[in-house]
Amino acid sequence: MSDYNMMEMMICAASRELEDGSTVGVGTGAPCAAAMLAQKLHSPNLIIIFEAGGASPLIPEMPISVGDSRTTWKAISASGMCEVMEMGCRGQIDYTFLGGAELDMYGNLNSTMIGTDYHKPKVRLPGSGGANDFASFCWRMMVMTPQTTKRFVEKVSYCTTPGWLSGGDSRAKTGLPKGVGPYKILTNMAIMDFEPESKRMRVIALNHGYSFRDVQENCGFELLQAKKLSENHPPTKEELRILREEIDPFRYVIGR
Amino acid sequence: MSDYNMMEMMICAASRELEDGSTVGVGTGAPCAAAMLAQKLHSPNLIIIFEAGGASPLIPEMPISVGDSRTTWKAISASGMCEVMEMGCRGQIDYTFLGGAELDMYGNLNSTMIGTDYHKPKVRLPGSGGANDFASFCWRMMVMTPQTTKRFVEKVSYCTTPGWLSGGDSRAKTGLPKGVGPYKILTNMAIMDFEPESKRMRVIALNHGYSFRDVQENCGFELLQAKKLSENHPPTKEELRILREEIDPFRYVIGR
Amino acid sequence: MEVIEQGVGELFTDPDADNARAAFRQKSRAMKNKVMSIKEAVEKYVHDGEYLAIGGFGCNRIPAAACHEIVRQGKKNMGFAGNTSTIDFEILCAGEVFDRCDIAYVIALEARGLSPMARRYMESGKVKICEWTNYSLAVRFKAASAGVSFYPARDMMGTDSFKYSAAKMIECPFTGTNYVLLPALYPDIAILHVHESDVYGNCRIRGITMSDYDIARASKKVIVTCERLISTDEIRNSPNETIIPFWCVDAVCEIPYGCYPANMAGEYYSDELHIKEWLRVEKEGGKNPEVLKKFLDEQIFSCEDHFEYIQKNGGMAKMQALRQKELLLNGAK
Amino acid sequence: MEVIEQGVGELFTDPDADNARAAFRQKSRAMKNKVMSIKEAVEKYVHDGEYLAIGGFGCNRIPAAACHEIVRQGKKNMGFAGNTSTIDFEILCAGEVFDRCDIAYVIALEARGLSPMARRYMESGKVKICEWTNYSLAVRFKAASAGVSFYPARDMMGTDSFKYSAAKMIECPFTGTNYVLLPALYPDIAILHVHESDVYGNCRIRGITMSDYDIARASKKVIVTCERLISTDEIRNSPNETIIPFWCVDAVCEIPYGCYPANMAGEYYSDELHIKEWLRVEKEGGKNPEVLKKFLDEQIFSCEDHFEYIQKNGGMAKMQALRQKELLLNGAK
Repeated sequence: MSDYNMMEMMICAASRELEDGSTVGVGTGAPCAAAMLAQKLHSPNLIIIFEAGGASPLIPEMPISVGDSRTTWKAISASGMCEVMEMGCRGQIDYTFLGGAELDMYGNLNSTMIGTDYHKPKVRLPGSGGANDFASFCWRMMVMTPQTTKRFVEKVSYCTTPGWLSGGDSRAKTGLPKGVGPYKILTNMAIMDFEPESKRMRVIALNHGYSFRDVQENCGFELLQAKKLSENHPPTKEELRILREEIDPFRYVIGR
Repeated sequence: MSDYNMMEMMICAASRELEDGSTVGVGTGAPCAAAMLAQKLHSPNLIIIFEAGGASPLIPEMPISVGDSRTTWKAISASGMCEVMEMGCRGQIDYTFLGGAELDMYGNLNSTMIGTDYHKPKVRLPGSGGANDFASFCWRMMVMTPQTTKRFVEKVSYCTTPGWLSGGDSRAKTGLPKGVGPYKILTNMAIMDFEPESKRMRVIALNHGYSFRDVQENCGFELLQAKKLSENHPPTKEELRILREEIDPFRYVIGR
Repeated sequence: MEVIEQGVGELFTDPDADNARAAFRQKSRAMKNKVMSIKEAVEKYVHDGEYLAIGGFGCNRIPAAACHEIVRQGKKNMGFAGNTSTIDFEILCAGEVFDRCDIAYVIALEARGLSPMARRYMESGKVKICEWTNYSLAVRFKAASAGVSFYPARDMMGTDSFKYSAAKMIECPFTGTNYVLLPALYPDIAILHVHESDVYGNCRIRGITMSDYDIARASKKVIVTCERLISTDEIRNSPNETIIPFWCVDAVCEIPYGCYPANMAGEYYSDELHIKEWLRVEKEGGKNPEVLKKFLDEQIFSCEDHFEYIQKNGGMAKMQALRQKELLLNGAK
Repeated sequence: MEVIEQGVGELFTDPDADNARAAFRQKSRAMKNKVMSIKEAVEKYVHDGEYLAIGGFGCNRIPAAACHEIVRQGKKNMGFAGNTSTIDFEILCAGEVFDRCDIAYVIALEARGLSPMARRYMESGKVKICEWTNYSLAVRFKAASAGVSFYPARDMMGTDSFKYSAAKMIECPFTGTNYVLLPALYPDIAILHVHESDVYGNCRIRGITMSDYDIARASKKVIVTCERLISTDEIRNSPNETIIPFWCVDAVCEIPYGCYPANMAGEYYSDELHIKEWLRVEKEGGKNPEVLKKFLDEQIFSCEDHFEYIQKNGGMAKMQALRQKELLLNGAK
């Protein structure tokens, strides 16, 4: 029995990916918490970017909206959608965290609709928002999501946001910015990257207490496995203290 | 012998074209003086726009440069080249005044080079600046220029700025915004417009003391003549007083 | 110009720049007092069937009071730009104001979850839709603001977001790279909420500007609602701060707290409890429509104006608390 | 993509967005102190053969001190963007710094007349040229700032300005209207003069912004010279005023009066007598090169820095007078 929950594990794992002096485009919730944690721990000069216009704020508390005034609090710049996305399109945003109702083995994301007929959706979802844009522009796209067969599916109902599309060089052929694509998938059970040739999802590290089999059983498609699986260490005392006391004292995110 | 000079005549004639509540894109010198005169006389709400970013300033004295701080003095907005030109491209600038070393019977202007070989110019001139842009975007383009055969030529050495191009519907065919083109040419001797079908320059009014023949003798191409030529009245006492005392006391422009 | 691939989505507005120019040529540039009530402004400038754009970012700096008034006046069959439209979208869905929608992000209230009412309306089959993304929809306004019929971008390619859009893919003649061309979006009417405006419509905004700069220029008619009117002297003393000049604006309405219950940067934070209450009632409304109807009658239809709406939800004391929360004052939580 | 017509002009820079992205990916985003002398900045970031862009508008808010330093260090064979380049152009011509030039407006000093020195250089055959217009060159920066390889526009068509440019004409696939496509311009190095910057390069500008917003984002390296350094607290207290964020900037040089003899909005007016003297000597230099050489030695080459240049032309008393003139104080003329 562990003294941290799945959300805390994912946030801590995500924060470790963000090196100092890099730029990250985030939304609200877990991605923002991960970026704030990185700033307080090892990347004081991490530049946090919000698509509605907030750039490099001194976030006083967790914003609820991507356009929240917390995203421009003592910010370096307050502007708009085009300025932020074009910073990304120029190649100046290194990372982004995205999510979705479904993702497939190539990291394609669906946040538009569930069902077999686009015109008669079983469930209509919000749509792309800035997800398609960030995934197209930011060098390394990451996803934080619970490991379930409902989310990790053979085929997404709708490809809202580009992963490696149909794998191989299919993305490179489209005209999307070169050298950009899904980088890592962080779940409660494991960390996955994408095999360089096929661009298929590959487990590279297991979270404490989980086996490759656990991950595969909670995934709707066949996962690749790195030659050597490392263990992704649990949240440290320091990570948990900062996360619980300074970043999310009301457990808006880690309480989910 | 008259108590006003040619520049004063042109400026006064130009100012009479600018009705209240309209927008005009101007450069420095005579056009700016004409717009300022219109504001002080009959068009208090004339909106004066400068391409470098000054929009609707309360001009305290004649600016020397189109980017001069006088163009943003107590202005409604201070911005940049794209914002101003795009206001024009959207169709929100009614008038502009342009000039050039040469113009032809269709109102095409040359401010780039004099000579027969572009690569070996007899004289290299500044180039378009914003002239080509304003002439493409602003609904009614006007020119203030001395009436000489050196300026009014059969063929311009280089077409920097579009008039009616080769006349007729040649301009409409290019893709330039529809319904835009040269409106009036104001000289020391006459006022000319363009005959609707052929788009050729046509004398419609004569300044005091000049005949159609005077104008034709000082023009390098054959001019058309309106059925009825009106007389363009001389500067009024009030026009001259404001121009000399309030707008250009140091005779920067009217002294030329 | 050879189109390599194009979306199957329907284009709800005319991207032709010359047609837009003809409309802008008629738009008055006169510097006249444009102050009126939002009731008057909506009656005068918002018409059934027209295409509507809203400023801000859904939960931030939205013209909430104007959205309520549009619903009260029963405007119908409008087109709508869903460029991250959340609380504003929820309100407009309460009135079933639009029947066609360009979607970038709708239905959900971000971290707060989905609006059951908005979702039911979007799943009802009453609304024709076309898919975009936050940036591509922003670029469509940017192209219109520049007075052209399209702008190129590098997103959407390879996805269903492109397939169900009205975008076209071409090859750049300079580099041979594929680009998406996005059709300019010239709304018939836009409503923006800003911090400050003078009586002529010269506006200032603090915090995120989102796409308001472009929407104000792209739209044939523009209604501005502002937290407070300021003098034109103030505008002229700092012309670099003018994000919208008066010649883009048709009506100016002073509506303090006009963005409530959403968040207005530097002024007041969002009323999360009230927003949660809406979502709760909407959910219940799924089984029991009467409950929702009664709630909307109380919150929107029966209100004379935005002050009455605010009065019903805590009045000045609530506004004071939200201001303290926004500015992190007095240990506000 | 079918090109209907294209200019014969040479493209001096690579419009490819992916190549630009590769350079921007390497550009440091670290928030570090970038303050150095202009001498150091030019040595470090301005290299022979590269393509240079300058901010401001020729006679207004130009980095004059930086232009002098470039000439002093004898930089050569550069490409240059002549987007209304006047006094800055005149200075660079004194050093024959560039051998290729994109022209929108050069040689003349607007109402002040032509620069004989600049004209002689442009007529010498030493400079390859390509024609543009003020807006189309601004759009080329805007396209690069947006991270794409082209933007469409509605100017230039039907003229020699198009014929001698490197633009291409295509048909809009949405409307069938002809448009000019302008290739993105990504300079290797840009130098901008601003009112205020912090030590990291967060900048503020007052008065005309011209194309500085786009040039700062489009350029692979950026040197900022500022009238005065301000604290980062000041920047963070008013983030809407930040026109250039630090991640676009490589070097920050505090140079009071760094725009002299040109006009700095709200700070000091242009020194018209000094500007006229330059033009007079340049004219005389046509017959008598020694006179011009001696003048340039005194005004540029022999100066240790911008303060010495100012000292030679009236020093602090002159700056005081120009400030009074700029602000229309004390009956200044």
